[in-house]
Amino acid sequence: MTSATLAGLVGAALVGLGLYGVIADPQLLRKILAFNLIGSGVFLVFGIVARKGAAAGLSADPVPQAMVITGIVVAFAASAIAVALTLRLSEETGATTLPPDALARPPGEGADAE
Amino acid sequence: MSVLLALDIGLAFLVFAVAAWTVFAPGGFAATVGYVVYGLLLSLVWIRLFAVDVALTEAAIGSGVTGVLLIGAAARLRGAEATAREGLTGLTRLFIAGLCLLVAGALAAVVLLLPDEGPTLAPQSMQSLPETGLGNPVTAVLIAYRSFDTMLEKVVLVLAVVGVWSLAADRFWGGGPGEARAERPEPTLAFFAQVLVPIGILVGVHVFWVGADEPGGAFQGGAILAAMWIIVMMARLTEAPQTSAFWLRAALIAGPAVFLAVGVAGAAVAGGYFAYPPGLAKPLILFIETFMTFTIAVTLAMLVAGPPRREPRR
Amino acid sequence: MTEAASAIMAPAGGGLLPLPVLIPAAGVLLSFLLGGRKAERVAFGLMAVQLGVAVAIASLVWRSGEPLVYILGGYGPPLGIALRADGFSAAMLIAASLIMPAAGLYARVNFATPDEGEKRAPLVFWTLLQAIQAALGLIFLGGDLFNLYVALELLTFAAVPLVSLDGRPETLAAALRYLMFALFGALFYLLGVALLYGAYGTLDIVLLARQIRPEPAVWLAAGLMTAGLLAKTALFPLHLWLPPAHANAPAPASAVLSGLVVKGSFFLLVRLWFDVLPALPVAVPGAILATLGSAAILGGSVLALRQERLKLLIAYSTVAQIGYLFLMFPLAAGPWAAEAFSGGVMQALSHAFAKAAMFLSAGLVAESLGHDRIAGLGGAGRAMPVTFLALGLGGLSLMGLPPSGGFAAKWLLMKASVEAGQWVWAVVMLAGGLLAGGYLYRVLKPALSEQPLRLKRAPLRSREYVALTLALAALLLAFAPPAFFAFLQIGRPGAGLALR
Amino acid sequence: MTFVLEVFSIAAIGAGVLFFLAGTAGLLRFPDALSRLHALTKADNLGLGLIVLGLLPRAESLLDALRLVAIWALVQLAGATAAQLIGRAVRRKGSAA
Repeated sequence: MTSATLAGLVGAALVGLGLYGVIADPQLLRKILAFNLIGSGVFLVFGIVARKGAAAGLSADPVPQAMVITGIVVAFAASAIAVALTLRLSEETGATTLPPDALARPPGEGADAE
Repeated sequence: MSVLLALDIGLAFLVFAVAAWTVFAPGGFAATVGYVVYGLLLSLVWIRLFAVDVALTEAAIGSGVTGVLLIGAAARLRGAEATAREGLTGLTRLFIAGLCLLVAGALAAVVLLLPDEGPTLAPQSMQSLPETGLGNPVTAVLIAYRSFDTMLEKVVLVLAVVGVWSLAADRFWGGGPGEARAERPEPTLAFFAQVLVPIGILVGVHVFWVGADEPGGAFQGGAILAAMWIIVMMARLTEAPQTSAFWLRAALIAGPAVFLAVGVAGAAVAGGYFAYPPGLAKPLILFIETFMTFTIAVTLAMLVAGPPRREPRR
Repeated sequence: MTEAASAIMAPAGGGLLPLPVLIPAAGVLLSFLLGGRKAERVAFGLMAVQLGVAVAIASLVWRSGEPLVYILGGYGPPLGIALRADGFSAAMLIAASLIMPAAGLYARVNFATPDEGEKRAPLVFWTLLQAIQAALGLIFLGGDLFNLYVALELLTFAAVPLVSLDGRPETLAAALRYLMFALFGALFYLLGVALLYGAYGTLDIVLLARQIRPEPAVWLAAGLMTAGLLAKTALFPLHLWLPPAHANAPAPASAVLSGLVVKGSFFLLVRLWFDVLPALPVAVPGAILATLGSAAILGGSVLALRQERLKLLIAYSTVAQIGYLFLMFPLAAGPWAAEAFSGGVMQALSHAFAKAAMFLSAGLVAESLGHDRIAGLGGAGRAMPVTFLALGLGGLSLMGLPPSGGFAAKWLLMKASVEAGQWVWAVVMLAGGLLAGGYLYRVLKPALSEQPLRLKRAPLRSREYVALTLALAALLLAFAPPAFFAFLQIGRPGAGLALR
Repeated sequence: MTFVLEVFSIAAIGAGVLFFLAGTAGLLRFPDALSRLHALTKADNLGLGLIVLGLLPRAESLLDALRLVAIWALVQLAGATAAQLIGRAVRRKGSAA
């Protein structure tokens, strides 16, 4: 067992853990955290792939590394939007979870005149 | 080697334990703090994978800036959270857990099956490296070989800013996010900011500059610069700029705009979109990276600051 | 590089391929920078250019009879990124370039730019509309799986804020739910990408397709990516986010989201199974996808029948119509494969036009009546005949009645499934058509009644004609000549698709 | 590196690690926020200081050595600020839970 394989296994575990949090926890903030866990698990899988591609005097393949860097920045941007939506929803309704019935009589545009 | 392996195993367990804490901790705030710790531990894992560039990015953005964003949100949601804790039934939870175990197990099995000396683009990356004039192959992938990805990802950041701002109330549109500048800033934080920020700016610029040849680059340097601005705003020494300010908009698009312009110019002078003329590659790459660092710094700080919350001033 | 490069190297004319991404991307940046009044003008100016580029690309593909390729930055795959346009991409590109400006023209009233200063909703709308166009352009042309991941994220970041544009709590919840599904989808897709890179060291679609063998890593990657893309396409049972998001967004945004955005991830599913994984035996996964599709057709239609609001009904009909798209997968192997493929593509195209027309019409109904409750539609058809004509013609395509693009699509799919001996899909399609007839009847019957009705305000003629034009375009697809279907096959590996 | 320096280095790093252990034990075992803070800041100051001191002879260049010292100084600054802020928050809250 190399440290790279170990990291890959941690990545797999993180994906499972995060997935559980995303599905099972109703709190939006916790879902965002769990998404970040899945994300870092996915990045670790890229990490092990990079490490196993060590060649040409490099200790890791640079291409997956660059993809992870791109991915981390995108994940941050996604967290920022999710947080902004969550905070706004909580300001408007006081809720920190999604309403169970999403279709509870949403009016169309102009329909909320009454 | 065996000591290192023992350390690796310990680190792996620690990472997993803290990750489990962020999922199962009783309160949202505690979970969020756990997440920040988790991010820092994760950067250690990246160092152990010999991916120093990624480790820096993870520490600066994955843990640092994301941490500030999430802790701020957790603090604001703290009171409201207890309201709804509707539980799933035990059976549903068991089913979900089974599903997640299945995914994780399959993934783990495939990871174990990956060949020890896997396919790699490292030789090609090194072979083309001299054309770029760079010394850091990761930077070369980001700004030369796969520059199209990186440019578009900068556009994604602009969209994220538009998306976050779009959540402002109409009357605040054009105003500034966050809190106004304080007459008397918090003294401790203000002192901290005054001492740290000059050093931090130096470090940020340094990390960006060495990125051409050593670990570092626009993302990592930009994130450090963003952190400095966030600290100054948190100390309320200054306030976030008005979102209608032209200079702010220009700063937010400068990185992708310059990148795109150079890419299109490549079609005219270098024989293809996003190609660099031979010999000019390195100066052009540094030119692009300079703007990108600046834009990343401003973008990350504005994303943390959130949607406009103050009425615009003329 | 040599052997690989020769097959990838660009034939002439590929130089146009970056433009459908770069033009709207530049538009996003410009609109955001200039703000105020200029955002809208930038958007319209560039959408015209985009349409021209799309037509040029299509005609080049048509003339050369093979896919166009462009290599970015001079770094060929596997190290660099290639763009490719085949018949399918060119057709989708043109459809997107037509529907976008139509939605834009319609939206000029909703998101009129103020005479002075800048308002929130218009700036966000015009900026993000172009972002969707850039994302779709990249999805249709991307030749590299990670590059396509970036495209998926672009699409998410552009589409989600459009849903919550008016800031009501329901729309915030809908946008969040949409975001959650989209993030899940993107992460699972990305995980599959990591595994494929780990197994083969390249993400270029053509290079991958040559090397891929049925092995555990590939199966897992295929499963993860498919699951992720299904979540973004809203195929049953991952459809829960779609109805609230599409029904609550402003009408022009709904038109784009329902007509085009879900087709983006569908397009990637087709790329994945037909172009990346042709080496995998397709029978079992194809049957699974088609079963889910059938469930979507029946379930979505039944739910549409039970809705009380017009926009929700149309949104649920999207859930159902997405189901049809997946009937092409189990029919991908065999002499009927070309027919099935054409049918699937036809369904994607005709639904894009028809659904855009219907959402725009529904938007007009909601604005003119002040509500969109189906029970309160009595007499609306007489008060605004053009709107309901557009709605009805769009519905014709959903039902699959001739003459309409929907008819052509369903006919081709049905023919292929009968030839393949897979009767069950044909039965599902017939049932789906009947159900669609049912829910349209529910809308049109009260609307065409003689009841007197006073409109709060009459709809603008020009906006009605935008919707009608889109509906007519869906109709016109029925008359596509055989050459069009030959065009769609450009870039397919042989007309019969060498699949087992 | 001479033998003396080697011994010094190991001893200093070892002592630093001990301080971190003690600080962590304090963080986990002490009853209230202020005393936990006390334990933690001591560990930060002394533990990290000793480790940096022990690493100095191993630095490959003057620049590396300066970087090490700079890291220590920055952690000092951050730790002190954070401790101040937490202390104030605890006092404002009134309870030391």
